[in-house]
Amino acid sequence: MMAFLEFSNISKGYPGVQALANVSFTVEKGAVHGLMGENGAGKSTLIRVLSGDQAADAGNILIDGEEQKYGSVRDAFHAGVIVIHQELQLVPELTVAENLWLGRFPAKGGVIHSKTLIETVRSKLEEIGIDIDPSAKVASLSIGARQMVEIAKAVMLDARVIALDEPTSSLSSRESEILFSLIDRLKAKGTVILYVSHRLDEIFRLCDSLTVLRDGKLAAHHPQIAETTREQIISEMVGREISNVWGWRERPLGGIRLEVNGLSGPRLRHPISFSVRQGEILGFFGLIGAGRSEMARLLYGADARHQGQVTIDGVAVSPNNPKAAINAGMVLCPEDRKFDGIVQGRSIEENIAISSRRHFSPFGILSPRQEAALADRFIAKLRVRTPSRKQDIINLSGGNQQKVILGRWLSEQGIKVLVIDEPTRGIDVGAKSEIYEILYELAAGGMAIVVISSELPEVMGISDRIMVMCQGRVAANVARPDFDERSILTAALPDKNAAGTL
Amino acid sequence: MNSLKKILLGEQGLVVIFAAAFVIVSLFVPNFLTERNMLGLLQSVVTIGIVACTMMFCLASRDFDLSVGSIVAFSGMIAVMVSNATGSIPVGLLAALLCGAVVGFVNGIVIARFRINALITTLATMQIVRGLALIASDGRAVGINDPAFYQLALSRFLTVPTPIWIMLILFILFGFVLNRTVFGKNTLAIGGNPEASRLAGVNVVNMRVWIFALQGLVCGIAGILLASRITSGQPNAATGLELSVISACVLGGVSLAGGRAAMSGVIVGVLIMGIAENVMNLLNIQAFYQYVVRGLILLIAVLLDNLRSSAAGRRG
Amino acid sequence: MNSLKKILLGEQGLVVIFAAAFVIVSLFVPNFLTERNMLGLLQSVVTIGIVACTMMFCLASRDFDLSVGSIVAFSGMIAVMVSNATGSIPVGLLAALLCGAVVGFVNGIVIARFRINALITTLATMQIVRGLALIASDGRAVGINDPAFYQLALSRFLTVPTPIWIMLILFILFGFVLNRTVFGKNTLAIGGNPEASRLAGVNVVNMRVWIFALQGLVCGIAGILLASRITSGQPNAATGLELSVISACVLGGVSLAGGRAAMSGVIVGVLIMGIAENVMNLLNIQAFYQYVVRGLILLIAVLLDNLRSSAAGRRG
Amino acid sequence: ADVKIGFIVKQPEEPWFQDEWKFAGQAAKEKGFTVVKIGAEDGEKVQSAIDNLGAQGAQGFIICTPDVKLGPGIVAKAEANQLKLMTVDDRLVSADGKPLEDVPHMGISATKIGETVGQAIVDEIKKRGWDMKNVGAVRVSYDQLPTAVDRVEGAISVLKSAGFPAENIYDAPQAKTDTEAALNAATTVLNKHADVKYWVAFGLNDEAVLGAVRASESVGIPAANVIGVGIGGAESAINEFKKPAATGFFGTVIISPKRHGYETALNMYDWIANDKEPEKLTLTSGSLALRDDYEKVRKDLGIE
Ligand SMILES: Nc1ncnc2c1ncn2[C@@H]1O[C@H](COP(=O)(O)OP(=O)(O)OP(=O)(O)O)[C@@H](O)[C@H]1O
Ligand SMILES: Nc1ncnc2c1ncn2[C@@H]1O[C@H](COP(=O)(O)OP(=O)(O)OP(=O)(O)O)[C@@H](O)[C@H]1O
Ligand SMILES: O[C@@H]1[C@@H](O)[C@@H](O)CO[C@H]1O
Ligand SMILES: [Mg+2]
Ligand SMILES: [Mg+2]
Repeated sequence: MMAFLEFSNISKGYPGVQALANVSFTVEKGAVHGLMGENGAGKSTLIRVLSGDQAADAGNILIDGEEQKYGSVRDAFHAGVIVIHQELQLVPELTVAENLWLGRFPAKGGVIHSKTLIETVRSKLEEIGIDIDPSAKVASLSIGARQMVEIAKAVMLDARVIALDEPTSSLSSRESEILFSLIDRLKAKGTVILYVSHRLDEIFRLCDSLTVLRDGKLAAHHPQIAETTREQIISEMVGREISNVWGWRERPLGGIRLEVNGLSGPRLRHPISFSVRQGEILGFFGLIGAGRSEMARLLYGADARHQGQVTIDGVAVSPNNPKAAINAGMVLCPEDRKFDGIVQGRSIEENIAISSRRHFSPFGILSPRQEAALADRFIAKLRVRTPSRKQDIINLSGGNQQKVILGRWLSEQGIKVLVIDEPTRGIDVGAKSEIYEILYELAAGGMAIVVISSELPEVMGISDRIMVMCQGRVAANVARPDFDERSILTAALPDKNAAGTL
Repeated sequence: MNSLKKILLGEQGLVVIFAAAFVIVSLFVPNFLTERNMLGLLQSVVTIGIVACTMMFCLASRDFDLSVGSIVAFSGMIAVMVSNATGSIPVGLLAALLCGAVVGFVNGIVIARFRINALITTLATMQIVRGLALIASDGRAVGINDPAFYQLALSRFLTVPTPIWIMLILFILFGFVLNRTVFGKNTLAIGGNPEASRLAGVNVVNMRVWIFALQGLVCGIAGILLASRITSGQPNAATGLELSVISACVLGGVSLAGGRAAMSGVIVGVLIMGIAENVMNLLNIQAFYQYVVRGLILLIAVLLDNLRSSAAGRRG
Repeated sequence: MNSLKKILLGEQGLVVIFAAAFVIVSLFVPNFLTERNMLGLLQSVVTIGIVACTMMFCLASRDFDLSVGSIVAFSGMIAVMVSNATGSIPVGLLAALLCGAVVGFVNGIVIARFRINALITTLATMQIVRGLALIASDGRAVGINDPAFYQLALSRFLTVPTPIWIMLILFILFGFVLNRTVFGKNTLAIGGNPEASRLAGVNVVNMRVWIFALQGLVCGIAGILLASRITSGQPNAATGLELSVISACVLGGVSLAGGRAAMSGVIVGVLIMGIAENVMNLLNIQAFYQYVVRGLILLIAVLLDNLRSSAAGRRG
Repeated sequence: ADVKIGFIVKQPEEPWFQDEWKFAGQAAKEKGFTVVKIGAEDGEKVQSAIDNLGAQGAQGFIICTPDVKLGPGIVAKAEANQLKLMTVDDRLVSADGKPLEDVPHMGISATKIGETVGQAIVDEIKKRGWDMKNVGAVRVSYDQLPTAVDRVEGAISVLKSAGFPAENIYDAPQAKTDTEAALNAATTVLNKHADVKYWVAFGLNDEAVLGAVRASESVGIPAANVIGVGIGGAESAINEFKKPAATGFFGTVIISPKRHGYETALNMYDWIANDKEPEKLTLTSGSLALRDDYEKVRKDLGIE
């Protein structure tokens, strides 16, 4: 077979960072090619160069032997390249159908043919098995549903090359399966697929070949994925061996720390009750839209409660006030880091210190030295890849942003309850196990931890107990000894007989 | 009961609130609901209404235009001066439209291509264009030689004056453009998420330039009609227009954060501003109190709309 | 060579460009660099400079305040009227500051708690407060009974008039607050991402209310000094101040999208506006051309700054 | 039928127009008719104000127009609404700049007021025994307003013909018509000519001249070396005279809002009710008021 897509000596630098240095590799026609690497290794940058969004400082891209000289996204599209970016690129105010057609509306004399617009999308979504109303506004969809819309966009257009940057990071396993079957179909048509993911399972399930990036350089190229192993890839990525990713160990549990009684809210109609003990890690599992994130936001006071009581060590936490929750000793790492997590335009340092600085700012006057020290500590501890703590957080890679948000809360003092929604979304394998270690450490110190995750292996790997949610209700409560993939998944699936009550 | 609630809280809530207010005003303010007063009222909002059409696009794409008042004055002056100089009204009108479009185009180029903040750019062109208008006329109004020019504003069709017809046509036209054309959807997309639009292949720079040029052209139309109504080109005309137009749009639900706009809302916003003025004068409210009342009406209108939409449970 | 480039393109680039422009102007404009003219220039920017301090916070937190001009006029009136009525200047000053703060507080409550658009809200209070000032004084200037009131503006310390000192102190104070306090950092954070800030424990609603109240208070200071300078309370004072102040801030690099601000930039912005005016008068540029020149200076200043920062490779 | 007349003015916030309205109201009370007061800052507002008056059944109106060139439009609009029309303060002109003589007018020519100002300054210079060569003049200007140009040019023409050197007249353009803007503009002029000892100042109105006087104080020029003469004679000027020590604000040319407000309203009423057409042209004059005699001058003009 011949090389269909070729990267030749691609380099790209940002101030203080060489994101890509002389990267060259080839992908064959009809192949699914994996792209792996630590957070900040340069994967998204490579994809952005491919998409025509960013020009490389040096190097060429060849498709079907032809050198590509495109200078814009439009040119790349005409060359048959479609990219699904790591950060969702949808317009919330427009409908699903309009988003799918954006940039190439079906029109005659500038007037949109609205029937074509809706109908083509409807039939296409049906065909590929995505259950979303084409005339719904994207703003009304959950993140997972939005991710599916993005994916539908790539599939709808007949592209020669499709690049997917961590497409499954906010999908449930069921939706991931839909995606995988779509990829299989595209592959059969001869489309080249570049697939970025931190999930080794997926890489082995999907990919024919693989490239590993490290510090912007090509660390390894495997033309046949079958000829490598997980362990080899991990060590190529992080430069060391990681034997056991989860690393769970038995911990002594104390008395009840967090108690939740009859909690309900606008999108969580059925009251929820549970408690978490000192030192306990409680996992929440469920399918997309099961209501876990809403539960977490209600708990923390990010959204207004309808009813219910939340107490920490017997003291009630006042509703609808995140600040009060923090003061009471509870913090939340939100699932949507772009909208709820990072403070754009501000430095890493400020993003870390935003809450904890009150402990060392007498009369509201800052202590720049302590802030700097704090930032440096967590940049090192969480291995945030950045030239400086003064870097604007928006310039960090997705995974590194997530680490900074984590640093924000780890730097807080007197925290008794940590609620963490999708803790390792977009985080590389090496950092993942470090984050788990930190969670165990915090739990061992007596903290009650609530972990929400859509990755079943993760929930099973790190939780002491799992609550399964389904359509806004608690469907099961499983202790570690009884963990069983099958029964947990079954509990998470909506009951076919019961009406959708959410 | 429930269906009433639905109507009030629906998409068209502002329109409903407005209709209710209209009925109340009609009942309680003498001389309000007469044909004469209605036509007078509509004529009084012609400038704001026309300019609001394109300002809606500008705001919807997350831009901002403070130069509209100056462009209206300048193009009105040009219409009169060129008509006088050439002796041909059509040539004058063409020159005015061209002038407006050129200023708008320059705004667009500077803002979109050189990526200069829209507020500063249009604040600058607002002053430059006003200065040019003053220089061209030596600070004095320019009279119209050919009385036929007045006919633009005075002529009527089915008893309704031409300027009102033109405003209505533009309302329909731009309402259609916003909702039914690629141009309109791209405008909303740019405002909703410029980055996503760019990545989807929308030519954001060109779109923004076009929107500003269109805004300038439409200001040219408003300027011509104004000059005809006031039978002269006045370099000081339409000062402060920008704020009235922007408020009318925002009142009508156009989001300054971009991405949200509806022609029906803008029309209602324009009418609220016009009716407030009209009714205060009909009721003989003293000048100083008019300031206060005008401010309160603005506040109440957005407050009501806000109650409505937050009751409807939209996300902040 | 390289280090020159570094300085020009660095964070303080605007300051450097400004310094260069200042030197050029000093060399080529006669009478510019005299002590008298410098003091005159600084006095002419006192109102803008003082109000810009808090407007910077307002813009940095993604808000907007159009009511500043009215508050300045209103609190100046109050200072004079209450001083006259009670016979005590301190009581008058206190009343003025209180009034300013209360109006600002009301702005803040309506905007932050009732979640009404800041542009509309402050456009409304701008009119309401102006109306109140006109009503309170029946539209007339109010003279000051006690000549000691003039001393606020006329007194000097180390040959520099008091208002200039006050402005300098506020520059330093608010520069410190912005960069070195939790209040300042929270302001910037809210501007960067309000929702994320709220979830990170910043009390966004309270912060916004405080910023508006502070803005009102500072307008009160500006109003008092203005009344003292013009030796009367004038209900028509400071119209259009809002646009000048906002432009000075934006010129100085404050982002209207929030999250970016620096006191040094704002000071430079204020000075550019003042110097432009001053130099044009010194050079005897005709009134109408001044409009054009003022607009061009605005444009060139942001254009230069933009070239600089895009060369420095900041992200759009 | 009830008589209802409109009174439209160009700058409703200005004390002058407040007074005109007040006196028109007084006439209305005496004769039992209604005055509808509308502020209209530009041509467009004038148009809708006239429509509005027509809609509420007024029979005529008096207007001080924002611009005299609006003449033909105002006349046409008045006819369309069948309203009788009179002008006050500023006289309407046609497209070619000739006064519309058919429209009854009461006012004072801007140039004349300016000349009165100029004369007052010249007289006082002579009285103080200054040598005109050593005197600087601040022309506080707002050239985008035609009336303002006419006024200052009126003053300048008198100064020049009295031998005041033209090169000693310095322009201080106001960015807006308030005192602060005048103060800032004048300060620059005074500092630019720091060597000039004596100063005179004139401008559009009292506020403009006050700004120049404040500027002279802030740069330390003694009051005795300044002669500022304003126009208007409302509170801002009176406040100046009430100050315990004399300031550089030497005098103001008072024009009577009483005649302009009261008489025009009465004339219009007579025209409507008794079909008595007013004089085509009534010119009033301005009177100079000084620190010592301003109370008397005001009383003579019917204002207190
Ligand atoms: N606009 C920018 N300005 C400065 N630095 C940038 C910019 N964009 C990316 N970088 C830097 O370039 C490097 C590569 O980033 P990239 O987003 O390609 O990483 P990635 O491999 O996709 O990581 P992740 O797995 O976390 O998504 C990172 O160090 C990042 O901080
Ligand atoms: N902004 C929103 N507007 C309207 N409905 C929403 C919004 N966000 C979420 N929902 C809906 O609320 C329900 C609960 O969503 P939630 O995000 O809590 O689920 P989840 O279990 O965390 O799943 P995931 O985060 O994976 O989507 C879902 O039906 C979802 O579609
Ligand atoms: O605007 C002026 C006003 O200031 C007063 O002086 C009377 O005449 C008007 O034209
Ligand atoms: Mg990435
Ligand atoms: Mg979730």
